[in-house]
Amino acid sequence: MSQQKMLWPPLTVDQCRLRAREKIDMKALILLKEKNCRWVRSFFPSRHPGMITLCNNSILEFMVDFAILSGCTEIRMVMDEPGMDVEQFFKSGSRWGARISYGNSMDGDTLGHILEKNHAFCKDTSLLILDGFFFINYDKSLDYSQLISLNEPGINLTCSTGSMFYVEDEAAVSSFTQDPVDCPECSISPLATLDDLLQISIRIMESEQNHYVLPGYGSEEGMVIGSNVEINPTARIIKPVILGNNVRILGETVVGPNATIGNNVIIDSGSQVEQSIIMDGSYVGHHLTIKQKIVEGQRVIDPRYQKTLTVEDGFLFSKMETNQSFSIVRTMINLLVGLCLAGVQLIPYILLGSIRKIQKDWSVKTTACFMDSQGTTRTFDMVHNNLTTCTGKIFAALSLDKFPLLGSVIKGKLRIVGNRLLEATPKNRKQLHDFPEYIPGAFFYSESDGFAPDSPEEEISERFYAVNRTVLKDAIMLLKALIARLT
Amino acid sequence: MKITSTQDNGITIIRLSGRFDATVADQFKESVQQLCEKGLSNFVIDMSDVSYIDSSGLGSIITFLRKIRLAKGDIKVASLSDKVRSIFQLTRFHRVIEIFDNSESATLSFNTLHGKE
Amino acid sequence: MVRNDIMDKMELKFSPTLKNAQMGTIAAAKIASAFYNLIKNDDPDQNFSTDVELAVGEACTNCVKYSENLDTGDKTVIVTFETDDEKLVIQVKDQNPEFDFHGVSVPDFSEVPEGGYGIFIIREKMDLVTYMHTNGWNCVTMTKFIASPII
Amino acid sequence: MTKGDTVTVKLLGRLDGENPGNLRRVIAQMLVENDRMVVDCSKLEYMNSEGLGALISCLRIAISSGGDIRLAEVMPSVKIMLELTRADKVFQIYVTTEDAVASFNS
Repeated sequence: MSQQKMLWPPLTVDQCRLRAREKIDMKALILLKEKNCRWVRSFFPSRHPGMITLCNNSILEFMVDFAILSGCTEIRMVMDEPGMDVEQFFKSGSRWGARISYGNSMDGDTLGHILEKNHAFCKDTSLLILDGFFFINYDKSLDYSQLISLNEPGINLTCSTGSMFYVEDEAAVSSFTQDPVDCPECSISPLATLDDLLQISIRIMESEQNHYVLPGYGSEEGMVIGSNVEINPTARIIKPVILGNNVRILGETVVGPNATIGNNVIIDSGSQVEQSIIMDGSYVGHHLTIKQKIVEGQRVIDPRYQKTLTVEDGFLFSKMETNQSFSIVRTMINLLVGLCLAGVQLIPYILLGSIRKIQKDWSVKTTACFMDSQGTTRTFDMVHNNLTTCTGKIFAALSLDKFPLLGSVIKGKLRIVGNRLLEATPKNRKQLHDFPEYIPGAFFYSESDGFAPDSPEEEISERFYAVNRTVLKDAIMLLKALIARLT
Repeated sequence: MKITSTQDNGITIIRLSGRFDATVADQFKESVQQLCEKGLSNFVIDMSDVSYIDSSGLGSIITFLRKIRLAKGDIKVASLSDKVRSIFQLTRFHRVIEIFDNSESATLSFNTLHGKE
Repeated sequence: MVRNDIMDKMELKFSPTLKNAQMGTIAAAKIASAFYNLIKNDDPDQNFSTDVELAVGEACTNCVKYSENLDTGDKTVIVTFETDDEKLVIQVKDQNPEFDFHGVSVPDFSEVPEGGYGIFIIREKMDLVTYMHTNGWNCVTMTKFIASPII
Repeated sequence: MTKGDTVTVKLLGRLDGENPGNLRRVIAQMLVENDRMVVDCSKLEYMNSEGLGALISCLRIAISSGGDIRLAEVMPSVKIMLELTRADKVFQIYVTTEDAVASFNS
């Protein structure tokens, strides 16, 4: 991209100061015309094209970042199709340190028309106009405020899906000449096909990760990781990869090279993801190979065929509703409560346990249980307690039968409070099929209410608390459970 | 709701203020009816002081628009608050009525003729 | 069945006139923002109260509109607010004849209809909307979550 | 219809939870007569994991009796499915039914 020569003469310090004073402020006008990005909707109907992510950063966010980098203090996004999700995401722009406002234009409005409609915003200021659906190649380490405001006559980049240019004031637009004025520091690439998306994201991962503001920690070269990411030790991560928040990568998986994993994603055991984008909230099932694909929920898109496959059985893919189940607060609380309980129970458990071993009226059996409605399983030590003997009763009253489970709670493998652990049987699998909120816990909701297992009341309370679970509620449920057992 | 109208070389600017809901929809219909009877056809509705609009309000604007379009005239709306604009967007009104930052530019736009792409 | 005794409840009763509907709507907006500020006193989110105001506004206006057609005795509209630490549940009840709420579809925008946006707006602005007709009462229940809905 | 000693099966519509059972039965039946089979997928719009499972179990039968099942004219949507589940490594896939049939005779 950068073989052009410098297009403006180097200025003296005084000139720079002068210019800097002249330029009071610059605003950015982002025009999202449906005709430029309609093609995206056929693949991602659920959101505005501008919200499609590259390396877990929405395309619009890249534009906003660049505008701010170029010294824009105010940004207006003008859309000719409703963009509620866009406004929901960017709100007033406080998160980006710029004032972001919105406008609506009509399909087929000319630039002149749009400027007129947004007159109050555009008048007496210089404008950076981003008109179209494209990706801006830039490098955050460069100073674009200087570049754009000092470069005569600004910049004017054009590609097949739009153009980005700078005007001294809105009047200049009418007399604006379309001859391109490139600059070595930035260029724009068209976004006309899914392949463009995939190729750009791969390019960023391979060589330009530190050119952009990507969400997550760039702990090491070629690797960006979000918060609360759980990677099974047997999983292989091949750089470069980008992992979002709340990502769980299970055993024997291979992730990368050039894989972008969005937020709230589970890659299930034995699967392989390379040269692909897994969009937010997707579940990738067992033993799948995802190569040069884009996955969103249950939709698998192959850029080569420009074809979407909607996978209808949840075993392979499924859309996950993002709930707070992954929050760090929760994990911390789980850990602490788990440790406390374990500490309290340790001695009685050993004492009583040894007595009862002699009596042979209890057993610890490792059982596979479902971890979520998708049918992911994990094995736990379940105590089969004989409640008829008095030691058995004491055992239950002190909730010692939960002790073996606390291990996995402390490891963060299991919640302290959740739904009743369902043993991995086909019958239970069916039951979970319409129960997406199911998250099991050592103590479970229905027992805090003292409902009998498999009673209709139990199911109601299980489902009710699953839907309305909050950290606070769970704490209350835990207490209720402990007390219920004591009495 | 208060409804005031001013003339600006052939373009009528209707200023609304307050809540534009079912309680005032009829009032609005009447007052614009009077304006129509005067043979006026180009309108700018300035909503800078409209704090709230509901479907009845929107409905009465559409009725108004229908009438005006028949008379080869046009209506443009100006200075919507975020609240109001989001409803316009939700009900896809921005596809049928042109939305402007302020009534000045809306008024001007009647004179300047921009070609469509 | 579902135990929601944890929820706080308040009620608003009025006769079906447009003026009352308007005041009820304004009250709803005020209650919504008050509730929002109680739960998360950090960021004052305008949208929450705005959305509630719109939804309740549409619901109440509907009650009044339909009661206008038939004036059989004095009717009342009841708006109930229930809250817990994460959601606001609003119930709008009237004594008009049952109507096919679920049959109401998204308006055909290309036609630019003059009405029929009401229920569409309610569905758009709230997270959960249900309709029931039980012993003479039309009952529209609208739920809005403080955070994004878990369901 | 049989071509030489290779049978060609044409699958129409969707191969999912509804019908893998009888697919298994039918194909198994055919495999008794001759164990070389070409599955013409030109009209197969969708296939889910169960359907694929059925097809693979058929392949097992065929291979066990020294034959093979080869796919032809696979639509993209089905191709994607095969790639995802690594079935493209198990089945030999040909562009046209003729090629597939020929591949048996050569």
